[in-house]
This record gives sequence, C-alpha cells and structure tokens, in this order.
Amino acid sequence: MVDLSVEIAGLRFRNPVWTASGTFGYGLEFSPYLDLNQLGAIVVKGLSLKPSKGNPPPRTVETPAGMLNSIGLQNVGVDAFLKEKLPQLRKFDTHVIANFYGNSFEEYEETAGKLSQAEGISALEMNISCPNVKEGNLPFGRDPKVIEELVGRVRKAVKLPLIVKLSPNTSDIKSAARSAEQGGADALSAINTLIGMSVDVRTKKPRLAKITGGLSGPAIRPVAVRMVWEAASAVKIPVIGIGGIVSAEDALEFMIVGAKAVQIGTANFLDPAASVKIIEGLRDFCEKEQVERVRDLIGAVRV
Amino acid sequence: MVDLSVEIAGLRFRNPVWTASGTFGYGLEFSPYLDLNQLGAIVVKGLSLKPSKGNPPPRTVETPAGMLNSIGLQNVGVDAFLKEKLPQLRKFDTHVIANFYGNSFEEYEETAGKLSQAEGISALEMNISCPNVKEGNLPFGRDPKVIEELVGRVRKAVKLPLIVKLSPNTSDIKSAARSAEQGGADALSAINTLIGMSVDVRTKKPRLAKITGGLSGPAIRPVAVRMVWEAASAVKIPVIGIGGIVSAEDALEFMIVGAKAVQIGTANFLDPAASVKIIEGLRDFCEKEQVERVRDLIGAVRV
Amino acid sequence: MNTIIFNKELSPGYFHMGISAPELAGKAKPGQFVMISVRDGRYDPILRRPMGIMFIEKWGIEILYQLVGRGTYIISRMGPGDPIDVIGPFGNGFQLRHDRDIWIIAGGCGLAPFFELVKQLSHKMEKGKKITMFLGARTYPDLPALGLLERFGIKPGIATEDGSAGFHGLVTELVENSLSESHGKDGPLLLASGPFGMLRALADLAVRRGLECFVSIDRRMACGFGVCLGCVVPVKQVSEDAQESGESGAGISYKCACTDGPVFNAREIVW
Amino acid sequence: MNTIIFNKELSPGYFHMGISAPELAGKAKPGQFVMISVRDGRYDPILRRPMGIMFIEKWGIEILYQLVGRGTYIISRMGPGDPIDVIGPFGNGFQLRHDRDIWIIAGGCGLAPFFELVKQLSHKMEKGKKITMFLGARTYPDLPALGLLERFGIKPGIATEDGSAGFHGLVTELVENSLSESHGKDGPLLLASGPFGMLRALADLAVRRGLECFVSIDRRMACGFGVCLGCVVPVKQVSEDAQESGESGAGISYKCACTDGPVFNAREIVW
Ligand SMILES: Cc1cc2nc3c(=O)[nH]c(=O)nc-3n(C[C@H](O)[C@H](O)[C@H](O)COP(=O)(O)OP(=O)(O)OC[C@H]3O[C@@H](n4cnc5c(N)ncnc54)[C@H](O)[C@@H]3O)c2cc1C
Ligand SMILES: Cc1cc2nc3c(=O)[nH]c(=O)nc-3n(C[C@H](O)[C@H](O)[C@H](O)COP(=O)(O)OP(=O)(O)OC[C@H]3O[C@@H](n4cnc5c(N)ncnc54)[C@H](O)[C@@H]3O)c2cc1C
Ligand SMILES: Cc1cc2nc3c(=O)[nH]c(=O)nc-3n(C[C@H](O)[C@H](O)[C@H](O)COP(=O)(O)O)c2cc1C
Ligand SMILES: Cc1cc2nc3c(=O)[nH]c(=O)nc-3n(C[C@H](O)[C@H](O)[C@H](O)COP(=O)(O)O)c2cc1C
Ligand code: FES
Ligand code: FES
Repeated sequence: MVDLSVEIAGLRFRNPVWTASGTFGYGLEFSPYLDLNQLGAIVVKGLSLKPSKGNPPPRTVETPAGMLNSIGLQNVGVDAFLKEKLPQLRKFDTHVIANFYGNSFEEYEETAGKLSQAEGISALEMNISCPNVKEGNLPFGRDPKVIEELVGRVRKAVKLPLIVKLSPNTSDIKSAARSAEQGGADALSAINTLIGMSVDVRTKKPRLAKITGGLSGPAIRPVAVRMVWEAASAVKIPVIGIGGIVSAEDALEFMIVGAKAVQIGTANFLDPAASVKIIEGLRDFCEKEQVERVRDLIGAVRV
Repeated sequence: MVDLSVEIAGLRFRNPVWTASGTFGYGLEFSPYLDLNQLGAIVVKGLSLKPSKGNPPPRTVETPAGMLNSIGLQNVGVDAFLKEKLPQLRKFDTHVIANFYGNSFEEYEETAGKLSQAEGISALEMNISCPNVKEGNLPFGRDPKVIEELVGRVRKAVKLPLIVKLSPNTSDIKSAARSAEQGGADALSAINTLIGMSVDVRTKKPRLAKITGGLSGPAIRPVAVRMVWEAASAVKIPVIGIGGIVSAEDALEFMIVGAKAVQIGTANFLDPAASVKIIEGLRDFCEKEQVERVRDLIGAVRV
Repeated sequence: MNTIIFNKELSPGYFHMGISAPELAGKAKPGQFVMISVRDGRYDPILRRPMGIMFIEKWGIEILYQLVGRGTYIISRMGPGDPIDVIGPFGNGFQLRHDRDIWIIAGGCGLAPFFELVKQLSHKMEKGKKITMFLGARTYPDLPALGLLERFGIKPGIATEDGSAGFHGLVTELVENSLSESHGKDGPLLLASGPFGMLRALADLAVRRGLECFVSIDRRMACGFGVCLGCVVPVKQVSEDAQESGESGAGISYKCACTDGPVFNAREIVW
Repeated sequence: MNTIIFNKELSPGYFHMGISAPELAGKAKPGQFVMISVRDGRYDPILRRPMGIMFIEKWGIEILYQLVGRGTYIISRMGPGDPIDVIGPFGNGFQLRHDRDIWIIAGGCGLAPFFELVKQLSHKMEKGKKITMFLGARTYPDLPALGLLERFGIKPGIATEDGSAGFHGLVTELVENSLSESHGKDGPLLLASGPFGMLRALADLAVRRGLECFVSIDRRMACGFGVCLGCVVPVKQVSEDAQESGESGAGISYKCACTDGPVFNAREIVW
C-alpha cells in the first residue's frame, strides 16, 4: 500500500492533491461528482472582507491549451463564508484552506484575523498575486520588500499556518519566495495566473471586459514548473506547486522539482473528477515504480 | 488593392510580416518552400562575435500548444555570416535584419559594429533577453538601468536602425520598453521566450540538457499580446509583436493592440509557408473588412 | 464516457446527435444543458462546450447543434459508436406550466431546448390553454429540424430577416404583431431562447405589454458548475451589501448562467 | 495536403500507411524522411512528427510506424481518403553502394528506411556482393512487416531479447557472431537504424573490427529544415574555431540530424 501522505506546516494531508482557489468554488459544488473526503485539501475561492461582485462580463476566454479569466475575485465575503459555507464544508473530513486577499494591509490583516478564529479551517492561503484587482493587491506580489512586510503583518494577526501564494508575473520568483519566508510564511504556493490579453480582431474589442486577465491551464505548466523549481531551491519552507496540472504525471513533475503538494485548477473544469483521478494516478505510478512513499519523490529531480 | 506596407525606423516594409530570429535560420533554408521576396523581412538567427556551438542536446521539448528550446544561441558567428550567408541573402529583395547578442557590453558593441558595416543588412535586432545564455546576457534583459546603458552604448557604435528585443521574464515590461527607448532604440520587438522547464517523471531528469529553456508558440500568445499592448502604450517608438502567431488573425491581434509589424516564430516549424499564408490572410481580411491600408489597424483596439 | 448513437447533418451546418447516457437523462429536465468534452486527449481546444438538451429519452439525450467553430467541428466529425464525454445535466431549466398559454420564441439553434418542453407539455395542457411557437432566423436554411416539430402537431410561426420564409422581418416583430391580435389581460407566458439581441427585444416587449417572460441566456462557460464565475449575467441587485468591493456599476449584481440560469426571468436581467 | 491511400495495422501497434504524394516521392531517396502534421487545426500536440520513408512509389510514399504516443495515435486513426499534411523529403539518406557487401542492422521500426534501399539495391548488386539483414527486437511481435521483406528474397537474421524468435540476445551480438565467421579484411559495409544503444554498440563493433558503418540517428525534431537547431548530434570537432563561446565539452561540435543526417558515419559521432 503506497503512502501518499505529506506533512506541511505541521498538518498531515492524506495526499498531496489539493484543489486550487477559484476553480473549485466552496467545494460543495463538486460533491455530486467526487468524494470530497478523498482530497488532500480544498482551497476555497478567494475571500475578502466585504462581499465582492467582481468584474463585468465577459470574464473568460479560451486560449491555446489554456484560458484567460478576469473574474475580479467575486466572492460572498468572509462573513457569509463563515456562516453559510464553512458549516457545510466542516462535515467533510478534508482540510479546508481559506484563500483570501485584501485591498490594503489592514484588510489583509482583518480578513485573516476573522478567518483564523473560525473552527474548521486548517490553514490560510494569502493571495498576493491576483492580476485582476487593479488598484488593489497587484503591486504587493511584485515588490519583495512589500511582500515581506505584508506577510509579516498578517503573520502576527493569525495563529493558523500561513501559505503565501506567489505571482508568476515577476522577473525574480526567488526573491519573492525569500521575502515571504522572511516575513514568516509557513509555506508558499506557486503559481497564480500569468497576465494575458486577447482581442477580437473583428470588433477590435478585448475579449475580456477588463481587458487583461489571468492565464491558466496546461499552456503555463512549463513556466510554473520552472518557477516552483526556483522557489523550492530558494527557501526552506515547503512549496505547493500549481499551474496547468491535468494528470498525475503533471503533478509528479512539480513534486519532483520540489513541490510538497500540488493544486489542481483549470483541470477541474475539464473533468470535475480530475483531482481524484490524479490521486489514483499517483498511487498507480508509485506502485509501478515501487515508490513506497510519494514524499520520497519530492525534490528528486536529477539536475 | 490593399496596401500592406508599413514604415519602421525610416525603412519601408512591403508588409508587416517578418520571420523571427532562430526559427528561420539564415533564410535560405526555406527558399524551396516559399518565395523569400514576399516577406516583409527576414530576421536571422542570433549572431555572436565568435561562432558558438550552443548547448548539449536534448535542446527541444514539445509542450501543450508550444515548445521549449535551449539551443544556447548556436550560430556561425558574425564573420562567417557576413562571408557565407549574407551574400546569398542579398540576392533576395527582402529586408535582412541581423539579430545579435553578446556576452559583455564590449561584445555587443563589437558585434553590432561589424554588422553595421556590412552591405545588405537593413537593421539590427539586439537580443537582450535570451534565457539560454546563463552567465551572459540574461541579467541585461531584466534591469531597466542596464538596458538603457547597453542600448546607449550599442546605439553609439552603429548607424543602422536598432531594434531592441525585450524579455517577457519581467514584472514590468513598460519600464524595460522605456529604458530601451531612452537608450536610443529605434524600435522594440517583444516578446522573446518565457523561461520554462519540463521533467521526465520516470527518469527524473529535466527534458532539456540545460534544465530550463524558452517557451514559445501559441501557448504564450495571450501573454505576448498583453506585453506588446503595454509596451506600445509606454513608448513612442514602434513595437514589433512576437509570440505564438500562427494565423493572420493572430497577427492582427498584435497589430490592433499596437504592433507596427509582427514576427513569425514557431509557426515556421508547423508550416514552412506559414508567413506567406499569414500575409495572404492579412490581405483577405483587409479586403473583407474594407480596410485600405493595413497600417490603419495599428493600435485600433477599442479599450 | 458515453456513446454516440447517431450524428446526422439535418441541413448544411446543423446536426442532430443522439447520445447514450441513461443516468444523465434520468435526471434531466427541459431547458437544462450538458457540457461536452472536445479534447480527445489534446489540450487545444481545451474547454467543454455547453449544449442544450433537445430530447430526453430513457436511453439518453439528443442535441441539436450548429457548426460554428472548432469545438462544434470536432463534435460534428464524431460518428455512431464513438465515445463522447458528456456531463450534466446543468442549470435550472424551464418551469413547466400547464395552466397558461405558452408562447415559445426561438432564434436559430435556440430552438433546441424547446423540443423536450413541448414533448412534455403538449399532451398535458389544461383545457383552452395552448402552446404557440415562433421561430426566427436570418434565412430559411437557418431553421433546422422544423420537420421534427410536426411530431407534436405544432406549426410554428416563422420569421426570416431576408424574407425567404414566413414573415419578412424579426421574429420579435412577428410576436408583437401576433400579440396585438390576441386579447385579454391574462396574456401568454413567453419562453425564449436565441441571440442576445432577440432576447433583449423580447424582454422589452414583455415589459411594455405586461407579460411574463423567461429567457435562456447563452454565455461562454468554462465549468458549468458555478465555480469559475465566468458565465455571469448582470441582474438587478436586491440587497445592497455586495457593493463595496466590486468595481461594477451600482445596482447590479451577478448571477451565474450555468447554475442560476440559463433560464432567467427577463425582468431580473440588466439588459 | 496529401491524401491517405491506406493505413492498416500490420501487427498490434505497428501500422503501414500509403500516402499519395507524387511530387515528394519524385524527390525522395532511401533513408530520407518526411514530417507529418498531427495538428488537424489544433495546437496540441503542435509539432510535426518525423517518419522515415519506407517505400517510394510513383504515386507517393509508404511509411511504417509504431504507435508510441499521442502523435502516432492521431496518425493511426486516420483513414483512406483523409487529407494528411506531409512535407519533405528531408535529410541526406543512405549512399547506395552496389560494389560492396552490405549488412543492414535494424531495431524495431528502425527497419522502415531499409525497404526502399533494398528495393533499389537488390537487383543491382555487383556480382558476388550481397545484402544481408539483421533485425533486432525485444520480442517477436515487435518485428513488423517481416512479410514484406520476402518480396526481395531476403531472409533476415533475427535476434530477440526474450528469445521468442531467432537468436536469443541482442542483434549486435548476432552481428558480431556472424562477423567472426566471415573472412577477408574487405568486410561488409554496415548500415543501421534503431535505438540509440544499439547504434552505439554497433559503432563500437565497427571500430573494433575496422568496418565502415553508417547509422541513421533518431532525434526529437521540431522543424526538419535545419533551422531550429534542436536535433543536434555531437560530432568530433574538425576545426577549432567554434570553441570559444560554446559551453559544451571541448573537441565536440554539433551537426543537425535533420539536414546533416539522419545518416552519419558512425565514426564521426561522439557516442
Ligand atoms: C447553456 C447553453 C446552451 C447551448 N445550447 C446550444 C445548442 O443547443 N445548440 C447549439 O448549437 N449551440 C448551443 N450553445 C452554444 C454553443 O455552446 C456554442 O456554439 C459552442 O460552444 C461553440 O463552440 P465552437 O468551439 O464550435 O466555437 P468557438 O470556436 O468557440 O466560437 C465560435 C464563435 O461562437 C462564439 N461562441 C462560442 N461559445 C459561445 C457561447 N457559449 N455563447 C455565445 N457565443 C459563443 C465565439 O465567440 C465565436 O464567435 C449553447 C450555449 C450555452 C451557454
Ligand atoms: C528521422 C526520423 C525518422 C523516424 N522514422 C520513424 C519510422 O519510420 N517509424 C516510426 O515508427 N518512428 C519513426 N521515428 C520516430 C517517430 O518520429 C516518433 O516515434 C514519433 O514522433 C512519436 O510521436 P508521438 O507523438 O506518438 O510520441 P510522443 O508522445 O511525442 O512520445 C512518446 C515517446 O517517444 C519518445 N519520442 C518521441 N519522439 C521521438 C524521437 N524523434 N526520437 C526518440 N524518441 C522520441 C518520447 O520521448 C516519448 O517517450 C523517426 C524519427 C526520426 C527523427
Ligand atoms: C476562474 C479562475 C478563478 C481563480 N480565482 C482565484 C482566486 O480567487 N484566488 C487565487 O488565489 N487564485 C485564483 N485562481 C488561480 C488558480 O488558483 C491557479 O493558481 C491558477 O489557475 C493556475 O493553476 P491551473 O493552471 O491549474 O488553473 C483562479 C483561476 C481561475 C482559472
Ligand atoms: C528554436 C528557437 C530558437 C530561437 N532563437 C532565437 C535567437 O537566436 N535570438 C532571438 O532573439 N530569439 C530567438 N528565439 C525566439 C523567437 O525569435 C521568438 O521571439 C519566440 O520564439 C516567440 O515567438 P513564437 O512564439 O512565434 O515562436 C528562438 C525561438 C525558438 C523557438
Ligand atoms: S460556467 Fe463556470 S460558473 Fe458558470
Ligand atoms: S529539427 Fe530543427 S534543426 Fe533539425
């Protein structure tokens, strides 16, 4: 029997396969299609202090082997999440990780504070990299100094394990990773979406109402693997790999370059059971290759 | 009759479709498959002062809707190019643009100087962004101050129009664009490849001998369109759009967000006649949409 | 994986497909839709394609689709016996009302979801209540599957923009004309599906004439599950508390076409 | 666009395809290859697949291929009459020598390029000179198209790693054994195609035994034109001037398998 479990920030996960924020709702939407109890963790849609209605449509465009989104972080707000969604999620035996963002240092602190007092949340994932909020947290994800300060302040506001989600829209993911570690992050996750744009040549209008959006899906996987490799080699804290994972092989690619766990994003749209199939695929791979513990593969890359 | 011509840096191009450096050899390789005289321009493989044998294989990997390459800028060197390749290229009635790079400020200057004295080269394209040369020019493409100084020095060394090719591996393409303009560039081209990585999960070895490589092809197009849009809105000099262009529609997307011309890269591998088909496609589009001059579409995006 | 039973071109560019999917069919209601994978092991095109359910049978479902791009091209090339990856049903579907006159207004392939509706309703309508159908298209060849409607004894009113069949003009004009002839304030319930412009014109008409109107809204959809939040439709905001952090116009909030819809009360939508 | 004439599975996983392509065929030589598009309007998989030319006919070419991944899967599902986008011929091909004994050594699908070679050579060999063939595979089912060889009156020596047919062991061992029986210093010319390890072993044998040996090298290829410089093979450096700016080991330089090859003198390669 293969041991798929991994430990991150003092938490034990039954397997390293989590669902990524913004692609799995509040978890419940998928329960007819898969057994949530099989997942390593569920990362919920990015929460903010106040409910946010997000950007005007169109909000998505299909691109070669990927998609652009400019959802604008629409969410029910932290209060409604705690009251309406979390109680239902608690019924499942799966780690719930609350992804959140703020439009200011204070909002980050306050939102994190509220979430960390709730029962049934295992960890927080801090989004410092969403490309869709314009005035808001975009600059946060870019300047290493700001990252360190922001993470430090949130760190003080919460007791829960804190995962910092990094932006790929940078020339230097290593510095960003080190800053987050310095600020007190327990783990990092990478990557969020790459900023992209698409135009309808007939109407000459951008295909997204907000002009630019975040690119996700298999198209970005090579960039994500590289960045996770760089980040993992720059810090001591665990890194969680995200970006274009569709199959167990894709997930393994991230683990081999150093990710302790992975998150499944766009693939949930292609197949609602994708994450569970990836878990099965990991088990099959380990059996075939005679790997007893999947964690033995973490960082096994031969460079 | 649609007018496809564009003017950049005082040069007139019969159409805005050029072939991208490193994907069209020295031009001659494709002559059995298309009429070189139909192209707007040919940008030759990146040249260096001395011949370079490049990186060990494997050098390419296919990725979703794209490919990674780590050629390592293998080239015959500027002297052999001038002696053996250029005389043959001169026979064609097409602008030849010499792409080049250096491993130091001095090498950049010297290589540019040699190229600018040769007859039959219309312009120089300076690669400050190739991700494959490790100690070499990688940092150049990232630091706006270095870009300005480097471009300034090369500018002084040459009389020919100077195009600076920007790296997408940055958080701020606008600053890079402005620095190049400040340094005296006559035009910019963007983007070069995104840095990526791929690992064989069975052998646990990176699929490229040099571990990381440059991602090109349709996968990166949304990122490229966004960066060209940002660069074009940041500077007054012309911007040439590159990245994942396969069809006339793709080319138009770049022109509509502000590119004065485009370069066709990976698409040459998919179809050696791609660039000529794109030229035909531009003509068809303009006829159908009753656009008299293709240049009327430049920057026509309705944001 | 499901299996294709048949896939035939009804008229140029319009296809009728039967898919063996008993479980899915068992849960389906008129007006719901499915999400069809066009990947076949490839990553491009990558997203599923939403398709309205045309007929619900014991053995599966039927769909009616138009060839408009790469995804529908891929589907059109599949043949009987081929596996097809279909999930669903998604969405709310139409409410079935037997106690009112129902006017169905469909543009082009917007017709698809009404076949099953008519099938389920037609023999159950209360006395004196009937179903009337109006179909609009640019030109006659864009009216597929008319023959199939005959099964239910329905002869739709037809409007074509080029006058190649029926009323020469927009289907909404035809509806308006027909309305003026109808009398009584207990007017028909309007159910519509088709291009956005048609639906908007109809919503406007419904308000002007005091009629109830439900529309099926077509949006680009990435997931179908209500999780990507990509398919939103602007609706009139009821409560005010979702305003602060949004950037959109005041008085508007967003609902998902895939889960809150695709059928909306036309009055709810901010057109 | 070219057209598929036939595409049949010879044995599980091995396919034989005929492609109508008279112009291409008119230029082709034994040992050259073509690049086949598997895109069908999609961007994934994106690159063309290199395939050796098995037979050159007036009407086109034939290929022999093994199903190993997504690209060959896509090709395997095409049928007679389907369009196929093939360009070529690429590469240098084998030199045809009638004046020497020729020993052909092939592993698995490496056999493909030798059919045409044998076809062109077999009836032209000078008196006393003959063609001998050795085929290696892991197991017997991995030896496709053996039947087709009979056309040329050739009965190849066979080696399988599992002993399921012929010699139990590596084909290179079989070659070596056969060699020791042959006499005279004017040994045979070795032509080989197959897995890298087999070719390396053969190159080593050729050096040890003082034989001339040409090998067809299989590399991942993005273009086929010699422009991407992706398919390089390390060769012994002749001149020294390409050394300064390269990062690779001294004494090595690179040649393109697509244009300088795929056939190389085994002695030239740095194994
Ligand atoms: C709930 C729902 C039910 C539908 N039911 C049917 C049906 O029964 N029969 C049918 O033929 N079609 C139906 N559609 C539309 C169908 O999903 C699209 O035509 C299809 O996805 C196009 O895929 P494609 O790859 O062929 O086109 P693409 O190449 O993706 O696009 C071709 C053109 O169609 C436009 N387009 C693509 N998807 C949509 C969309 N969802 N809404 C509006 N425009 C779009 C694109 O902008 C482009 O101009 C339905 C859509 C929805 C949301
Ligand atoms: C000059 C030349 C001639 C060839 N002739 C033939 C032929 O006659 N018959 C035949 O069956 N095959 C031939 N090949 C190999 C053939 O090109 C590959 O098998 C094919 O490209 C695999 O495509 P795929 O998408 O099915 O596999 P993929 O999914 O791309 O890969 C499947 C596996 O094959 C490996 N692979 C893919 N391409 C190559 C390659 N070029 N070299 C080595 N390993 C590779 C991958 O690493 C992977 O492990 C030839 C290759 C070259 C370079
Ligand atoms: C529709 C959509 C919505 C997303 N919303 C969020 C979000 O709210 N918070 C966040 O941190 N990341 C969000 N993401 C980013 C994903 O979590 C993930 O980092 C990214 O999509 C890359 O992974 P993938 O390629 O597997 O999708 C969103 C992605 C998509 C496609
Ligand atoms: C195989 C390969 C080699 C390349 N070599 C060079 C080079 O020598 N100099 C350079 O400036 N860009 C080089 N590029 C980058 C291309 O010119 C282009 O900027 C990039 O591929 C993006 O365009 P595309 O997506 O259309 O390929 C190379 C790209 C590829 C794929
Ligand atoms: S399609 Fe994803 S929320 Fe509706
Ligand atoms: S395949 Fe591109 S150079 Fe050989």
